[in-house]
Amino acid sequence: MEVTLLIEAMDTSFRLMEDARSQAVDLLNTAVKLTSETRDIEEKNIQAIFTGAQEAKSGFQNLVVTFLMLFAFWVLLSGKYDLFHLALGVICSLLIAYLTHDLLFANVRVGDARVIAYRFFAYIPWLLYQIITANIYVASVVLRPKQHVDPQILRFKTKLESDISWVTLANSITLTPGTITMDIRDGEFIVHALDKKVAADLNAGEMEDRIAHVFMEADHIYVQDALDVAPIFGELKRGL
Amino acid sequence: MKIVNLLVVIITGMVLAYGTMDMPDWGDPNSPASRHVSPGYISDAVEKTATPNIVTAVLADYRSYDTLGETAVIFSAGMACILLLRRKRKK
Amino acid sequence: MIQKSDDIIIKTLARILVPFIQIYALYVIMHGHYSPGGGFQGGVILAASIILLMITHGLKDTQKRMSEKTVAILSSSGVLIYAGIGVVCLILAGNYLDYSKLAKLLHVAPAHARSLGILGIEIGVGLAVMAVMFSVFFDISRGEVSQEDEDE
Amino acid sequence: MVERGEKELIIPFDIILLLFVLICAIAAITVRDLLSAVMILGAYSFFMCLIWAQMGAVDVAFTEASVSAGVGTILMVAAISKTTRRSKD
Repeated sequence: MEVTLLIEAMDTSFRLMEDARSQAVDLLNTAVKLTSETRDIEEKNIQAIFTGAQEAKSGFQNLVVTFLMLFAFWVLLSGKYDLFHLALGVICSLLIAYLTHDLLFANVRVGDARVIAYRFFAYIPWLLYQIITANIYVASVVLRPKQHVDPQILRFKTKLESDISWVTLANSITLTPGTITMDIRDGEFIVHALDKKVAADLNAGEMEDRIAHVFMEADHIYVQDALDVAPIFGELKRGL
Repeated sequence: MKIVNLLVVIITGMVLAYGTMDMPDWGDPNSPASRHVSPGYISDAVEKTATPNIVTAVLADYRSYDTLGETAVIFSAGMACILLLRRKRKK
Repeated sequence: MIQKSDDIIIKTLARILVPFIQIYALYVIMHGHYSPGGGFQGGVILAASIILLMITHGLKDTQKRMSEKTVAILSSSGVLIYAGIGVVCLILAGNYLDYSKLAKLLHVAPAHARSLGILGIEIGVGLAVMAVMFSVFFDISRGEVSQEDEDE
Repeated sequence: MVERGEKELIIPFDIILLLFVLICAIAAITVRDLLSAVMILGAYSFFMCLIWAQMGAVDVAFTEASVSAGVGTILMVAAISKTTRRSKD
């Protein structure tokens, strides 16, 4: 009698557990669906910010900006301000802008071009100061009677993301005496440094931070950084 | 054989160097080449062609037949390259 | 076959520099009157900029801007502009390539007409030289049909 | 009219340039590697261009720099990439 009761109780408890399990699986399923949906929406939103900004730029506006830059360059070169030469400049700049407007701004990221230009010009004096101090240091290393040259090759993964900031960083490293960028492979810089102090300065990463600031890369949240929850739920579901 | 080649080259070079002795001095205004038409170009070109760069005026205006020939030579060189080197694409 | 470069520094810098090289080349062509330069040099610089684009960005990206057909048309139209200006002078009762006769057509003083005529033939020479230099490079570097092109 | 003696040759500078031109010319025909020969020829063109500019023929210097040192070198490099890099003799 008691045994049958026990068995019934066990059966019901098992059934309850089964129900709970199926309910949990359903819940997790909906959770997975919801998170993946929200993630899709979020991705789409961010994508829309990117592509929207790019598309708006890539069309007419891009052409106009290229035209203005080229025309300013033309006036700088020409130095003649009569109507005939200015008209020639307009025609030539329009032609070149039409041919190459997708080159100059191929990978524009989200960001205000004016802010980038302003920050870039603010970056140049700092770079010049760095070049001068590095020059003095390298000269002192070379002229010291006992040689302290200890060349080494550094590899580091950069946090910068667009090609233009990679190139700026690489050229800034090369311009600073004592360090030379040898290669960039998938965001990994290979740099030759003259000795340990120079390498330590480079590893401190101030230049990288400043370039990230110039190209407004630290100011944004990217798709890769958003926490991806759906796989965790998936794992949980498989565990049940 | 190599010595003969060297001798020939040296003798030719010496003859050429001897030939340059009779050339007028560099920038000599009284040399025959700069007395025939050059003064006319220098005095007239800016006024008559409204072109401050006399070299361009001579090249593209007074001697424009030469430049036309030059362009034709370049054009025919390009056409020869196209005819010899370009192959049709297989469809 | 000239292959395109994989180096991101070269690629990015070429992308940024090419428009400025081209506007400089046009400046050299247009200001042959006042400063050293002219159609020949400007055309060569223009061709060099397109060659730079080709060796950094590859054949397809260049052909979108300047295909073989365009190059052939440009090279012959450059010579046509040059010879055509001469013929126009001939029609206006002058000697062949006597630009001062263009004054009637353009309503300017004869001296100024000669200046404009020089500008016209500089443009012709520049076009022809640019197209020919690029097409010669194009044909030398890509004589055979490569696999990649056959797939198109 | 250009007065005699107004613009003299700068003798030491000229001699240095001519020396470099000579070195480049000899190196270009001696070297076995054709790519190096082309590069040395480009350097030769640039020294010639400096000589033209120093003599006052800026137009010729510009032509030399753009045509010979620029596109000429490019065309020869393209031709080498299609043929062979080693000279046979």
